Amino acid sequence: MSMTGALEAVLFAAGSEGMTLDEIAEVLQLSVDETKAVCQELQQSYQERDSGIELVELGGMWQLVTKPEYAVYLRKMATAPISTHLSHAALEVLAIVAYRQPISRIEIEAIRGVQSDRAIQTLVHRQLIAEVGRQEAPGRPILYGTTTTFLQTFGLRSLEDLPPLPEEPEVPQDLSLFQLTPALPRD
Amino acid sequence: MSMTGALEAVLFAAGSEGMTLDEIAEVLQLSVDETKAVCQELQQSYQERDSGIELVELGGMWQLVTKPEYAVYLRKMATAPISTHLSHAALEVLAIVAYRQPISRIEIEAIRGVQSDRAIQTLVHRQLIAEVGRQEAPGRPILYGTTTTFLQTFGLRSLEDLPPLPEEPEVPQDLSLFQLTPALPRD
Amino acid sequence: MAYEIVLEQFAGPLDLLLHLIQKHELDIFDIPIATVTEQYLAYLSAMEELSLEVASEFVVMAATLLAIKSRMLLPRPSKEAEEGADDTDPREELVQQLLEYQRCKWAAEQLRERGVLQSNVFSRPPLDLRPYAPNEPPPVEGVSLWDLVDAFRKLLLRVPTEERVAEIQGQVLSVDDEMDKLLYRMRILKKSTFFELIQNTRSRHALVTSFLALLELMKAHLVRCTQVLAFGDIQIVLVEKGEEGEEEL
Repeated sequence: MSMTGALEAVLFAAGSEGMTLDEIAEVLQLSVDETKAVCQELQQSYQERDSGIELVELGGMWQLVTKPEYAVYLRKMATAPISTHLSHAALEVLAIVAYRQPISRIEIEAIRGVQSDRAIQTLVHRQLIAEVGRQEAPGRPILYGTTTTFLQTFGLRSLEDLPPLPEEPEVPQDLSLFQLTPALPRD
Repeated sequence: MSMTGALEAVLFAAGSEGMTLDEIAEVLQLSVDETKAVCQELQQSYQERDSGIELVELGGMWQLVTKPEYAVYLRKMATAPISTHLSHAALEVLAIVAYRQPISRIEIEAIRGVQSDRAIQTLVHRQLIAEVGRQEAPGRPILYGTTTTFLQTFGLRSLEDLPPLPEEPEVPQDLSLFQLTPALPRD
Repeated sequence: MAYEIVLEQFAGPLDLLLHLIQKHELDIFDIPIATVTEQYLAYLSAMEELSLEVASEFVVMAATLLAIKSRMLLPRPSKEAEEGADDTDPREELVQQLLEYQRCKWAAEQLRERGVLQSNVFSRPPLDLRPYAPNEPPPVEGVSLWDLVDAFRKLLLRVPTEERVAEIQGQVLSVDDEMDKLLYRMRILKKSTFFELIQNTRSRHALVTSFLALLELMKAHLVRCTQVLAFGDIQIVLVEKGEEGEEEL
């Protein structure tokens, strides 16, 4: 364990938003001055070795980004043949956003039961959903909603044209638990 | 510029769901074998220095993650990973599916001695298990198997990484139960 | 005491049995069935006293244990007398089940530990690669509005029922009440078959409660059960205790 290691882990997990020195200091339990020194140390170490990422300060936010010289590979990733259809996961997320917007990533994941950041990223990339605001909650999570492209893709004049959802699947009221599940194979 | 640097940049951009060797090879324009060698080189370099991140292979996907020893700092941030907490019952069902797949609900219940439909439903929702087929039996019962999400959630490269079960017939008569089952949380 | 919490931890009857076997350091391959049955029944009644719901599986296991116990009491046919006769240990099947369940518990614990380790590992959301894409992505094709609705409908099916909103009508059946009812009927009938006694029972939950109540009555020596034929109907006889029974009639 080292402080630069801790800083790297923290900034890595923080994602594209970056963190202020104050926030980092809080997490690492260091003074702001000490934090700044650790940041510079990490910056230095990225420069010295063949890393693909580096630490930059942009508008007061410290964040990890890929080094510019590797942009060629990211371009390759971005232009990797995009299929014209959507994955099952993406379709599911899109359905949730369409019917439950505005909605945050956490809420989407709670409904689906699984991590959904990749599917969300795909949909943002395909311009079917977009950030429509921020939730008043810790970390101010992004709220997603559908876009005009979404309406066009599905031939809708407005969101009101979305077909009404079937009611929650009916649970037969008077069915006892034992009738629902057949007896266990026992002697 | 170096291939490990390029790999680091690419995997950094891919984030939480990682990439298959084939996908990486495509982006880096290398053969799969060369790609694998670069992956191992990067893994090595993370081990040798005080980095906060490392490269792991989970369920066939290569991805960058933070090193476990820094979890203490990351817990203070809002971006906690999706909770893996599962009930006793769900863990038992998951263990049975993992080791005995493909398996039907009835067979799971025969091993556990209790109804397990709720636990199965939870696991299906969390996409830790999924329908993998139907049994050729009356009612064509659903057969369950584990998913890639299962491997990723439990840090496994493949099902072969599962610890081998203690064998059954060779259990020596005088082996006490306590040797067979390590530290159960019981009085 | 931590009694309650411990009771609630049992994932099922096999779990409870394993616990008893471990607690008393018994040999799983040579289970003293009478002792274990007694302890098992004691746990069930403790659960009842604490008003914990006893799942039907626990009761089924109680019956299985009692059946094994009675088979153990039968004289074993001598080996010369009946060749190839069924002289397997009546406990064999249960032992196999316990061993398999024990492996299941071991595996579940392995998974739990791995899950804990893995929860110490964090990732990051994928980078927004739009700035690197020179052109607009091609429009999405091949998905209709119905695919979208269908995706949502299937999703709802996958969400566990307890997370959906549904009204469940509860009916609390207490073993104590059921004991009173059975005793009342027995005082009228004096003698009954199990089937007769419980004929008004409509659900399995109620059936289980009746059965538990009957066991309790037997334990309290208020009724006596006899079975004339193997697999025949069980005769239940009220144990007369002076006049109190008569007075209430």
